[in-house]
Amino acid sequence: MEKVKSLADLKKIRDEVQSRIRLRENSDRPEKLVQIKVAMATCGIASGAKETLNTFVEELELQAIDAVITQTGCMGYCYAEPTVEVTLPGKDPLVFGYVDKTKALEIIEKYIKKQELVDGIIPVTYKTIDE
Amino acid sequence: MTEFKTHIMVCGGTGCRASQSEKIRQNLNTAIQEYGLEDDVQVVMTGCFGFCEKGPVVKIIPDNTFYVQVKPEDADLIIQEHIIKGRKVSHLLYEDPKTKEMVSDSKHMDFYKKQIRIALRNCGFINPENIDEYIARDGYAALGKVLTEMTPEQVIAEMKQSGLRGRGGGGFPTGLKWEITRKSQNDQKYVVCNADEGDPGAFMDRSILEGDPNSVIEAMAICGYCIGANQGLVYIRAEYPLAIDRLRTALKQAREYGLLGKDILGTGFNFDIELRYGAGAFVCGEETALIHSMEGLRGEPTFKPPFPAVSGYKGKPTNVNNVETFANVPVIINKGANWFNKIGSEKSKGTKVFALAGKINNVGLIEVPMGTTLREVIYEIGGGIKDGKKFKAVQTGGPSGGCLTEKHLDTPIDFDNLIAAGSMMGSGGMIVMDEDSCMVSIAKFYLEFTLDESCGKCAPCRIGNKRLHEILNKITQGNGTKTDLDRLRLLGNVIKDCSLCGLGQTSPNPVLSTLTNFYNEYIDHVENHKCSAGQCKALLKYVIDPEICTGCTLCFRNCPVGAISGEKKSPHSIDQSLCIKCGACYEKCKFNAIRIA
Amino acid sequence: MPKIKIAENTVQLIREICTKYGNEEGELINVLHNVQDKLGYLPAEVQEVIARELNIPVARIYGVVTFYSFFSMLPKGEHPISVCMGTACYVRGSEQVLEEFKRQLKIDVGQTTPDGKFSLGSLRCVGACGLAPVVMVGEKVYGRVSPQQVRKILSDYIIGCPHSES
Amino acid sequence: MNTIKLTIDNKSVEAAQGTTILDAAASVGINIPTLCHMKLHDMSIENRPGGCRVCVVEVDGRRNLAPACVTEVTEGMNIKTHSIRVINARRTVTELILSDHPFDCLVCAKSGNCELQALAQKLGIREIHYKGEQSHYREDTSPAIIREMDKCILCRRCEMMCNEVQTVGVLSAINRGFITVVSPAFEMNLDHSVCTYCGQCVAVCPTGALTEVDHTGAVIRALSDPNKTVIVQTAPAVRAALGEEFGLEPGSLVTGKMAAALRQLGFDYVFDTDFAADLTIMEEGTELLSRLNKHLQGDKSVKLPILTSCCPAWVKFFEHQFPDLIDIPSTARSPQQMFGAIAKNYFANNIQVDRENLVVVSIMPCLAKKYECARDEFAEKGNPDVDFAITTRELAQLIKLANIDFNALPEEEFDNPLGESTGAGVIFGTTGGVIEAAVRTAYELHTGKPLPKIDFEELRGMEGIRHATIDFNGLDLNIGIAHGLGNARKLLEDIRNGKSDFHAIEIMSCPGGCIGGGGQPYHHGDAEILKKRQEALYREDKSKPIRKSHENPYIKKIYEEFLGHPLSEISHHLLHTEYFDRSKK
Repeated sequence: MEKVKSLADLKKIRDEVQSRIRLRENSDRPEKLVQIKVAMATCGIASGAKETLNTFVEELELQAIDAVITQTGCMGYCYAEPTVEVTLPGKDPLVFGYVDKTKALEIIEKYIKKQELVDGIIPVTYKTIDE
Repeated sequence: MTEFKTHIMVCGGTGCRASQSEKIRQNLNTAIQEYGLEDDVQVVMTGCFGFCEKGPVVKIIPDNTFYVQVKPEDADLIIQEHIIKGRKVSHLLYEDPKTKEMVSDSKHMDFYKKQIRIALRNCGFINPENIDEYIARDGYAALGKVLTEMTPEQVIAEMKQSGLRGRGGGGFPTGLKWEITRKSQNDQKYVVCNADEGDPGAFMDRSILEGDPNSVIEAMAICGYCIGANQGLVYIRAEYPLAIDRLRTALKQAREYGLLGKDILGTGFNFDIELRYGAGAFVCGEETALIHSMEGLRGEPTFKPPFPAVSGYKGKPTNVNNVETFANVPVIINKGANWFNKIGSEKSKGTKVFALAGKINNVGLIEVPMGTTLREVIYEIGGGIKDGKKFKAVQTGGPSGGCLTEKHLDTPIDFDNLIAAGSMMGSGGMIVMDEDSCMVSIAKFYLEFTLDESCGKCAPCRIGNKRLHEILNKITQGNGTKTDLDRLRLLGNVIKDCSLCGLGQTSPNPVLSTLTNFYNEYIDHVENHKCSAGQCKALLKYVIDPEICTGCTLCFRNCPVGAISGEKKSPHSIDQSLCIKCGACYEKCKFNAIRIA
Repeated sequence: MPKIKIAENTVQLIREICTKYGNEEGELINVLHNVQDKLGYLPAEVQEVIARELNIPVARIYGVVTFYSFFSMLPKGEHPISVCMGTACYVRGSEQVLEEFKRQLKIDVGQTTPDGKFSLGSLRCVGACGLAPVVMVGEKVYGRVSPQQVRKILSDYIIGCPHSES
Repeated sequence: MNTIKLTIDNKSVEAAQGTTILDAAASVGINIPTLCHMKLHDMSIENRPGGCRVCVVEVDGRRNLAPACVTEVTEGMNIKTHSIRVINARRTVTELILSDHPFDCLVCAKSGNCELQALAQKLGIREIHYKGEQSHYREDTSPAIIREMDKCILCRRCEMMCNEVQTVGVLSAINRGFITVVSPAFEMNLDHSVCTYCGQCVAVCPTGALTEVDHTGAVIRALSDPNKTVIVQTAPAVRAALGEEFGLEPGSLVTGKMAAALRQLGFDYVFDTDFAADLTIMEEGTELLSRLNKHLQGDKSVKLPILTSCCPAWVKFFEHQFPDLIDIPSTARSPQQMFGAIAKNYFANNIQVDRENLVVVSIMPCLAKKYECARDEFAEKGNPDVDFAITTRELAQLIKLANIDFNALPEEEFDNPLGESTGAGVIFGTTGGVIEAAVRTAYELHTGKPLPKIDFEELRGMEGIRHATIDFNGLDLNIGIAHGLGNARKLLEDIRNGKSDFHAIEIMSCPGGCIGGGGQPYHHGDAEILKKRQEALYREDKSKPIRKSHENPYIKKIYEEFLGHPLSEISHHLLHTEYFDRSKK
C-alpha cells in the first residue's frame, strides 16, 4: 500500500473507491452486477454466516452471476442472524434474515435471478447520517 | 421470467404471527387467486417490522403503503380496493399520533425515524477489513481536517459545543475531559480506549470494533492531537477474539497508509496505537482499575482524584474514553457540533446505542437519539415482548443499573432521567423481562455478578454485597421477613454511599430499584411465601389435582425422591415435606393434572 | 521451596515470551495471556519462571493470576464448555442449561471430568445475546440452547470429533 | 502553598492545599476514626488504600460520602463528621467488617491492642445486624510469625510494608471479591517463601491476623526447671520501649526496672546484649579496618564496602535476593548470637554448667531473632547457642503474668561479666547506631589517637538512606546507612552495578532500626513513638561513663582470658559466621 502523505492523497483514495463503487453500479452489464453483504460479526459467524457467505460465493460463481460479495459488521438484527443485504442494480438494498444455505439458494434463485421477493425480508428501520 | 408488479409484505414477526398474520397471508393468496392476479401480485412474509404495537402490519410495494392492525378478513378488501382499484384502504392506514393525520407512506412515518445511526454508521455497511471502504465513507477526513485546519483548542471547543458525553456509563462531557488532559503538563500523555465492555448483555462496543474499527482509530488519533499524546492504547476484552482480529487488521492497514505512525498526512503529527488485553475482570471497566490492569497489576480501582487526566497510565496524564464515545467523534468533526447537538435531548446530545436483549422479539443492536422513550424502544423498535407475554420490567445499565417498570415506559431515555428513575445508562445494555421473571431473583442474579466481579478492596462492596446476597437468598428460599426488606434497603444505601469505585457505588441498584418498583413482589415472597413468576423453586408447591389425575403412576415412577404416592388408577398425591421441587412430575404428567400452587 | 519441575524447553518458551515483551513488568498480563495460550494453563512452576524473568515477586504474579477469571492454574478439559451466564442468557434460561451440563457431566463449575475430556465453566456474556442462551464448546458457539439439547451437544464430542457446522 | 478555608463540624479550618480531610480535622481536634489508614509521618511510609471506608464523612454537594483519609480539602468545603448519615454508614461498615471476623476477642493475642476492637468500642457497637458466611483460612505458623487470616480485614498494611517499604514481596492480595485475602504465593506457608521475618507486617497489623510465635510458655518451663540455669540477655532497643506496655510515656528508659523484673521472674543471671554489641564492634570494626587496609594497599580480592550483619532479617534478605553479594557483608555474627556463643562456650565453663543445662533466653525487639537463633549454624550438636528469643511484648506479658508491679520496681544493675556495656553498645538499637559505634572504635584503632568528639550527629536521623564522610585522620571514610529493606535494596543495587563508593554501610531491616522492630510494643502508626525511643537510646549513651566498645573492661578481659584478639581463630569459630545462597537456581 502506498502511504497517504497528505489530505489530497486521502481525498484521492476516497474518490477512487467511491467511483469504483459507482463504476460497479453503472457498469455495462448492470443487470448482472449484484452486491451482497454478509454480516460477519460474532453472532453472525456463530449462526453460520461463514457458510452463508461460502454458499453465495460458490453458487453465484457456478451460475456465472456477476456479483460483489463482501463481509460487513453487525447490522443490528441479532435475532435474525445470519443476515444478508442484497442490492440489485437500481434497486434499494434489501436485508434478509435467517439466511442459511437453503435460504441463500432461494435468494439467488428467486430474488437475484427473478427479482421475486422471498419471505424473511427485514424492514430497515433506521436513518443514516447522510439523510 | 415472472415480473411481479406488486409485492404485498406481511409481517411475520412473532408478535404479528400471534395476531394471525399467517392467516392474513393465506387470505391474501386466496383473494389473489380468486381475482386471477397470480402473475401480478406476490405475497411475501417478512421479518418483524418492529411495529408490533400496531400489528399485524402489511405493506404494499412499490407505493410503500403501510397498513396497520390488519385482520384476516381485511385481506379481500386490500386486494379489491388497493390492488385492483388502486385506492388506499383508509381505515387501515396509520394515524399519526401527533398530527392525527393518516399516513400511508412508511417513509413519512415517525416510527421509521426512531433510529439514527451515528456510532453505528458504518456497521453492516462497509467491509471492516478494508480501510478503503472506510475512507470512501469520509473516513479519516475528520483527522485530516483536524490536523490541517484546526488547532487542538478549536477541536476541543467543537467537542464541548457538541455536548457529547461519555458513553461508557458515567456521562462525563468528552470535550471537558480532553481539555483537562490537554492542560495537564507532561512530556508524555496517553489516549486510552476502554473496550472492556463487561456488562452482561451489552455488546455495542464489540459490534463497533467488529464492524467499524477504523472509526475508533481515527478518533483516538484526533484525541491524541488534542491532548498532546502520541501514544494510544486499546484495552480490549480477551473474550472478543473477532473484534481483536478486526482491530489488528485495521491498525495494520492504517499504518500502511501512514494514517498511524510518524508524520501523519505530512503534518508532523505522530500517533500510534497498541493493544492491551483484559483478562476477565468487570471492574477493569473502571478507568483507574483499567489503568492498573494495563500496568500488569491487579485491576483494583484507586481513589480519584487524582484523575487519570492528571495521573494515569504509568503516572502520566491519560484520557480514557470508551469505544462508542470515540465512534461519535469523527462524525462530529465532519458534520459539525451544531449538527450533532440538534439530535438528542436537552442535556444528553446525540444518539445512544443499546443492545436490546431478553424477552423481546427483535433482539439486536439499535441506535436511537437520546430522549427516545423506553416504550418506543421496546415496542416499536424491539417489536414488543416475545410470545405475546406481558411486559414486566426493563433493566438498563447492567449490574450497575436498575429495573424500570411500566410506569417508566414513557420516560425519555437520557443520562439524567435514568438516574432519576433509579437506574443508569451504563454502557447500554437493555434487558427486557416479562411476567415469568421474578424480580427478587433478578436482583439476586445481578448481585451474584457483583459478588463475582467485586475486586474485594473496599469493605462495603466486598462484605456488604455478600450480606445483601445472603439476605436475598434467604428471601428466595422462603425464609425472609419484612425486617430483611428494611435491612436490604439500609445496607444497599450504605454500600452506595461508601463504596470506593463506581462498581461498588452502583452495585445495590438492582436491589434498591426492584425494592422500590416491585415492593409487592418482595412482600409476596416474605409474607405469603409466594413467587408469582414461579422462579423461586423453594417457594413452589407442586400439587396433583385429584379430579384430573388418572392414577397412571408416571409421576410416581419419575419422582427421584419418592415423594409421590398413590394406588394405581386412583389419584396420587405429593408429600410436600419430601418434595425437592425438581419439576420432573410436572413435566412428565400427560394429563396436566399437576399444578404449581 | 518448589523446585522447578517443568521441562527445559517449556522454560525456554516462557523465556522467549518474556523477552518478546522486553521483560517489562508492565507487560505481565500480556505475558500471562501468551503463556496460557501456549500451555493451556498457568501452574505454579510456570509463574515462578515468569517471576524470575520479569524480576518481580512471584506473590504478585499469583495475585494477578487469581484476580482475573481468564487465567487458570488448572488444566482445562480437552473440550472446555462455557455456559454464558450474561443477563440475556440468564433471562432466557441459561441457568437450567448449566444445571443440565452439571447433571450430565457429573461435575461442578470449574471442574474437569475424570477422563479429562470436558471441563465446565460459566462466563459473563460473549456478546452474542441475540442467540441466547449461548454455550461455547472450545471455540464453537452454540446458540439458543435448551436443556434438552445438552445431551446432543455432548454427544458431538464424545464420539470423537465435533459435528461439522450445524 | 495555598491555604484553603473550609468548615468541619461547624468549625472554621484552614489547611494547606493537599491536606486530607482527616488531617485537617485532626488539626482542630476532630479525630475521625480510621482503620486501614496508617501513616508514619516523616518516614514516607503511608498506607491509604481507602479500602475500609470507616473514615467516611459527609461533604455538602457530594453525592456519596467521602473517605476522609484520601479526600483532599477544597475551598469552601462544608464537612460533617458525625451526621446521622455518617454515623449510620460508619457503624454499618464496621458491623460488616465484624460480620466477617471471628469473635475470638477474649482469647486473641491482640486483645487490648486491636484497632478493630478499639473501633467497635469507639462506635459503641453492641450488636451485629449482619450474619452470614465468614472467611476461613488455614493457620500458618513459621519460625517467627503466625498468620491467622480469618482475622484479616484487608487493610493491606502488611502488603504495603512487605512490598513497598521492605521490597521483600512475599505478601500479595490474592483472589478477588469476598474471598480476597493477603497471602504468600500459592497460599504456601511463610517458611516456604523468601520472607525475612522482619516482622514489619506484624508491627502494622491492626488485628490479630499477624502475630509473633509465642515462646513465653517455653521460657516459663525453663525457669521452673530446677536443673537448668537460665540466663537472659536484653537487646538495646527493648529498654527504650518496654515501659510503653506499662503505661509509661514513649521514650521512657526502663533499663533498671527491666533488670529487676527479669530477676524477679527468676532468671539466674540478667545480662545485656549490649555487652555482645561491644564485642561485635571489636570484631566487625577490626574486620572493617583489615579490609580497608588491604583495599588501600591495592589488594583487588578484597571487596568494599563492608556491610553490617547484626540484623537477621537483613541477612536472610540478601541471602535470597542478592546471593551474588554474600561475600560483602561482615562475617561477624549478630550480638544475640555472639552472646549465645560466649554464654555457652565461655560463661558456661566459668560457672561450670553443661551447655545443655544452660538456657539462654534473649529479649529482642525483633521477630527475625526467633528465626536467627533457630538457624542450624548457631547450634552445637543440636543445642542452640540461644534457646529462645522472645519479644519486648512477650516480656511484658511474662511480667504481667508474674504479678509484678513494673512501675514500682527499683532500678537494678545487670550481672557481670556479660552485663557490662558501653554507650556504643546501647545505640545499636537505632538506625545509625551500629556504624557510629564502629566508627568510635575503628577511628581510635586506626589512628591510634583519641576521638576529638564522640557524638557523630551526621550519622543520626530518620532519613531512609543517609551518608556521611568521616575524616579518619586524613583518610575520608565514606559511610552509608539504610534502614528499611527497600532502602537497603537501593544501596545493594548500586553496589551490584558498581556505582557505590561507600567503604562501610550499616543496614537495619526495620524502619528506625531495632527501636521500630516487629517485636516492639505496637506503635499504631505513630512515628513520634519511634523518634522518642531513638532519643532515649542516645540519652542512655550520653549517660554512660564509657562510650567506646574497646574501652569496656569486660571486653578487654574476655580477649585477655579467652578470645585472644579480634579475628583470632577462636573468634572465627565462635563469633563469625557464613552466609548461604537461598535463591532458587
